[in-house]
Amino acid sequence: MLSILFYLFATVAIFSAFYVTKARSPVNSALCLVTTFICFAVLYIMLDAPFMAAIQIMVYAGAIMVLIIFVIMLLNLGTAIKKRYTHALVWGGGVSVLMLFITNVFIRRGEMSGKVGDVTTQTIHNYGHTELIGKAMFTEFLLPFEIASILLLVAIVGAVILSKREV
Amino acid sequence: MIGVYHYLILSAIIFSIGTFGVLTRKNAIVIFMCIELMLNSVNLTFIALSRHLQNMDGQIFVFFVMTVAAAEAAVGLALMIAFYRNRESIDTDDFNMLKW
Amino acid sequence: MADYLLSLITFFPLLGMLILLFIPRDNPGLLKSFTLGVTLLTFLISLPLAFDDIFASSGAMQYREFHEWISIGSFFKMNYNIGIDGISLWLVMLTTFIMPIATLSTWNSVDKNVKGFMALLLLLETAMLGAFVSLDLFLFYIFWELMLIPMYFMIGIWGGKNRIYAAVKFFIFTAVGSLLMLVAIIYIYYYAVTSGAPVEGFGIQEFYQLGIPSDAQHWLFLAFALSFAIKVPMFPVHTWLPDAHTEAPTAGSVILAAILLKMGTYGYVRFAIPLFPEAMQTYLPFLAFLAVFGIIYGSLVAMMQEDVKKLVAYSSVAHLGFVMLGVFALNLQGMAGGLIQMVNHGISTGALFLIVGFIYERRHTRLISEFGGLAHKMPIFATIFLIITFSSIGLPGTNGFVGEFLALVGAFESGLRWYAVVATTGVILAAVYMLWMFQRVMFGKITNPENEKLKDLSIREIVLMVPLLIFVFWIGIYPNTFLSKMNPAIEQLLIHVKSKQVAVVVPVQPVIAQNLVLK
Amino acid sequence: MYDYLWLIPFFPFVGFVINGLFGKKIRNEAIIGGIGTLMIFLSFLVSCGNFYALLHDSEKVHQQVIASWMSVGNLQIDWGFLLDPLSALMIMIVTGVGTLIHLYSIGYMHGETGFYRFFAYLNLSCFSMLMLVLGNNALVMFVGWEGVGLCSYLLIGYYFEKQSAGDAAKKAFVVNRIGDFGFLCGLLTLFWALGSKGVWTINFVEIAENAHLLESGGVVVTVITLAFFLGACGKSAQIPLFTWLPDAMEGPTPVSALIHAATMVTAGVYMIARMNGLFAMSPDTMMTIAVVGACTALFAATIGLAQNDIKRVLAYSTVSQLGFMFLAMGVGAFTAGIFHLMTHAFFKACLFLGSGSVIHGMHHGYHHAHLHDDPQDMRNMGGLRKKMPITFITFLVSTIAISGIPFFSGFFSKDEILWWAFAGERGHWLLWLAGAVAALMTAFYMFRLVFMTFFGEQKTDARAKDHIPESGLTITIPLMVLAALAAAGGFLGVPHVLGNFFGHMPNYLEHFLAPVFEHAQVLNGIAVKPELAHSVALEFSMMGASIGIAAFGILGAWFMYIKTPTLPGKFVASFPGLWKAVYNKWYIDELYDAVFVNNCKRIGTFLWKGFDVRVVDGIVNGTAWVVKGIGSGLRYTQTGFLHNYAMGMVVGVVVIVGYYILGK
Repeated sequence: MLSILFYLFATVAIFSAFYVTKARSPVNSALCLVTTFICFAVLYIMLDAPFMAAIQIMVYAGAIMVLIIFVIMLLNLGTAIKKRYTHALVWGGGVSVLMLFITNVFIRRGEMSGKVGDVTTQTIHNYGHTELIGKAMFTEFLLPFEIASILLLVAIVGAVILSKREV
Repeated sequence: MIGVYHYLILSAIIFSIGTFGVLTRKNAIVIFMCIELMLNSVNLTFIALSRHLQNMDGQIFVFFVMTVAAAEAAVGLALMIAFYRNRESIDTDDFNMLKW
Repeated sequence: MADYLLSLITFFPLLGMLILLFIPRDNPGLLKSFTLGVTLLTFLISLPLAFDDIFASSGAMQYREFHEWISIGSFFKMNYNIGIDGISLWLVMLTTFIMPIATLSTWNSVDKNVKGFMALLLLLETAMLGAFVSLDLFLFYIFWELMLIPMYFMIGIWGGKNRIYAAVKFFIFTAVGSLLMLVAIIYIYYYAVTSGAPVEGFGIQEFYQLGIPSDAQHWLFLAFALSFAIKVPMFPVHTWLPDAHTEAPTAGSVILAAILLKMGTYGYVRFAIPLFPEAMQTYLPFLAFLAVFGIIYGSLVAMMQEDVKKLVAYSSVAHLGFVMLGVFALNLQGMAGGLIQMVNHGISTGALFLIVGFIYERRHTRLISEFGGLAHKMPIFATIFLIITFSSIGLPGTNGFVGEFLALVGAFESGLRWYAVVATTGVILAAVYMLWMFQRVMFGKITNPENEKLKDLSIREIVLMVPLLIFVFWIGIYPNTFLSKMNPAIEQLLIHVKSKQVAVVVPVQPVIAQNLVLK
Repeated sequence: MYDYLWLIPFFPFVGFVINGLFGKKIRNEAIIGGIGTLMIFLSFLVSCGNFYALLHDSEKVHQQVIASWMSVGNLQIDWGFLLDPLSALMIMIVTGVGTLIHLYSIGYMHGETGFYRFFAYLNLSCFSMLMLVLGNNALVMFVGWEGVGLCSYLLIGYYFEKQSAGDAAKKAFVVNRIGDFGFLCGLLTLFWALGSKGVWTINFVEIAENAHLLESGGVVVTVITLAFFLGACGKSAQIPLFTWLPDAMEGPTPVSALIHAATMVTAGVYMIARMNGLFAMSPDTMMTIAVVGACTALFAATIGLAQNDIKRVLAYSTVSQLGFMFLAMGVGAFTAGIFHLMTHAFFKACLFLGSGSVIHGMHHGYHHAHLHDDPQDMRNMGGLRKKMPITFITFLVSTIAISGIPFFSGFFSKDEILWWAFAGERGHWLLWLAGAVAALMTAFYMFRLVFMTFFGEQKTDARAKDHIPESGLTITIPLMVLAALAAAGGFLGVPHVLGNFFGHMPNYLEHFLAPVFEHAQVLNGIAVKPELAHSVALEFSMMGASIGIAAFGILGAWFMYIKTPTLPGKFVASFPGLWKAVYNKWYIDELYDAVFVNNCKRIGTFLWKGFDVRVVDGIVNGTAWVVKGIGSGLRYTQTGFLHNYAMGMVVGVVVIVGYYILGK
């Protein structure tokens, strides 16, 4: 059952991801990207990470995508002219396939071992995923968390400054 | 049974597709979306390995990646608007001021 | 107090620079007075060194300070390791002595971005002092490179018409040499660590005892020698000097001539020769040839110059030839002569650049043909100029003679007899070019109406020159004040060098005859 | 008394400092001149005291060390003074003649703008000369040696607004420096040569004591002495370095008298005398010195025949007389050389001062008539004996002395030199012949000078003619004193043969100087040839020949310039080429210019423009060009398109990561 679900969503994710790169209209690309994000969210749930799935939907599919689509509409972008063959296509394709090949070799050869923690499926069910994340975030990773907030602040200021007509 | 390998392979495929997009497309927004794809594929790796190793750290990292992605989206899109304002285009063929 | 005296002297100007940054830039008078105050205070703080009798009795490093600074495991270690002996003593004193004079010389000549200039001046002083007192090769290298930057900006921003070319040329020449030196430094350290010698960071005194294999020594010596030769500058890598001097502002020229060039010669004495005594032995004739050739070459070229400052710059090439000849003699007289000639050159040539600066401030030209008959309008100037000219020529009783004579005695006593004879002809040529220039500038009738309006030296300018004049005669008449504190350190250095060199047994009688028969 | 030796140079130095620093403020000529003269006079008094003390002392060598100068290892040099008969005689000459010339200068330099400067320099030159003479080691001597060179530079360039004065000053210093090069080389070789025998010294006394360590007649000694002789050539204006001295006449006349006749130029002679022990050891060097001296005496005398400038005649005469002194040194007649040095100081100083007096008068006349003629040209003079009787008489006395008329000072000294040149162990009849011909010419041109200046009818411009006064007392007193010395000074060194004639009058000078020279002379067998030593007849006949030569010269001058004044013109017309060559000093200056000066300049320009700019900077700039070229080629790879950069980055990552993954 889970296998079927995985293969299903994986296939959808791959195809929609591919279509992101192929669609001539940026709006189509954006919609396919949303599809991919949603598939990923499902995969996160299958990996016992419901909280991550939730923020995947909220942040990516919600906030970021909305922003992108706003920009697309704001700039009123048309569709790209289709080109059958370009150097970029051949090179890009070649490099990507090579990359995939290398990554595959690495994954197959590598050993998935490391320091195994204590967060078993049982623990997640007992405590709840959100609580575990919160605990880790506000104890062990408090400083990075605060720094991330500063990063966001800087991004806000940067975005405002950049999009102002005159500084 | 679906193991961590499956997720990793999926992630590698999506990452390669993202790379392909970045390298082939000329529209800056599409390139930007492809970069989001790549980031997401990495997130998937993190979460898959986090489960595999029964450790929360990977997921926390995903959280930060998302933060960075959000910040990047805000600044990147602002940059694009600023650029569009100057050039009436966001085609990367017009991004050639680095020349010489 | 005494424990940290050397650090205090070295970093006092830097402290001054930091405070200077808080002085508003629209108050050039205050900026200049403050800098003058800092440099004068540095000089005062450094005075106890000059009066310390320990140097007369011991050749070892005094006022040692040692702190661990940077260490990356056991792989890399460098220390804050400073000290001073009779060799560096007078160079440190020369630096602290020249800096107030150089500062005072900027009073009317620098009016653009005064704050920046003063800050660079103070930074430069720290860098120079640091280089003279460093006992850690890496620390030395840091100060050595640090000197480059203020000087580069001084020439590049406050210089004359062709300043950018001169500044870049200066920078590239020196940087090329110092990069080679850096490679050599790293090699020595690597060798020291791998050979298991008891080294403490880059401490040169431990490096002295290393016994680097002689084939490696050759390459390392060449790297060091080239780097220092560029700084000296020795023929044929001297061509940056005339340009740099001509374009630099007066204070820059004075510091460049008086102190920066000494880095090269000091580098030979402190590093190149004692670190690689065997290689030194091999290359000695060649280097001595270059030194002597530089004397003749610099003199002949100086003779034909049309620009006073260029003339003085080329005369520097000749004078430093004497320094190098003395140093390469590798005996007590030669080394002492070389060292005292370094100080002399700092005083005489520094004074000459000040003099050129005086007339440049008044006339905004340095071409000899523009002048003539100045002695009428500027009698005090004429007198001072005359004294400095003769000091530069090396008239007995002035400082120039003592240095040249000792260097020649040294060269004569060592195997460099014929070199010394050829070098002595430089004495004639020096008289030719200096007196010819003096005659064309000062003597004759005033032909250029512009010169009619010239004013004699102001009180400030006289005050500037008097300390230099005092030392011109002091070193000329009673050099023992300086020599006595140099000798022990030189002796110790020579004992080290000689012990490492392959002993050459000199049968006295036949060699005399051989050398004296004209070939 | 010897403890006060340092006062001798000290006083003139004080005078220099006072006049140099405060002279401009003092302004009063009497005070400035007074201080200058007083200082040198005090120095003269101290010299007298020391001289007297030495005369009655059995110990003839006294040293006084003031302080250590340089002390580095085995090189130990002191500021020290040495008093022995030789230096005692010299300080008497320097301070004595110096005092007179200072006195003279007060009158002569009256009204000059740089009056204080002149006296400061004059004092400084006395100081330097005294350092030279009194120094107990070669380096202190060298201080004085260069010091007098400096003063000569300053005093020749006294009228610095004149181009020719500046040129002459520079020439004097540079030519002297060529000599100094020799001195320095000699000094260094000596120091090292003695040092290699275990005696590290340049002290004169120690050099004399240890000279025997060196191989007599060997290469080392010859090299050392030849180098020192080169130094002496420069300072004492011998061939080939004599060209500066005639030009030095650009300086004020008292300067010519003091340093270019009486003191400085004799330094070379003094130096050889001082190191006689060393020089005597090298017969080759001695021969060279004798030949150079004889040639110079002859050569300069020929030029002196044709000059019209009163001071130039005297200048060439000085060169010629210095040649005599060197001839004396070369044949080992050290005493005779020093004797001639002394008498020359008297009569040549008197001659120069006399010529100065004449120039002063002429200048006064021209000034009065607002003319700008050359006051030094003898062709404008004549008949001045009535206008300036004292000057005339003193001048005549000195001329007689220099010409070698019996019982005047020059006769004794010159005759002794010629006798040694002929009869000495190291003499040769050719040397004697050269000396004799030079003496003939000396008598001729000196009397030509006297006749042209003081006799005949006055050829001065009519407007100035009657306004040429006799000079004042400050000028005439030194003249009279010097003339008296020139007349009588010779009796200090009367030869033995004549001494018997004068009732057993001893040769005072020889006795006095014996401790200095005797040792070296005996050791190296320098004496009059034994077969001639007691030949009284020969000595008398030589003396007769001298007198005959002098008389012949004087008569010749009288014949040509008084009896038939048209004769010189005819002579010139019949030998135009020869006359022109002589008049232009045999074109030596032009030769030197062409060979040395211009080539030096050419090499200098070549090295600068050709080597420095082309080669060295060419290499550097060439490197920069190459780098720039490569850079400008490579910049075309930077297309500026975003995906080119992105592609490059990704390819780089793939390649590096791939290498690590697939490579394992």
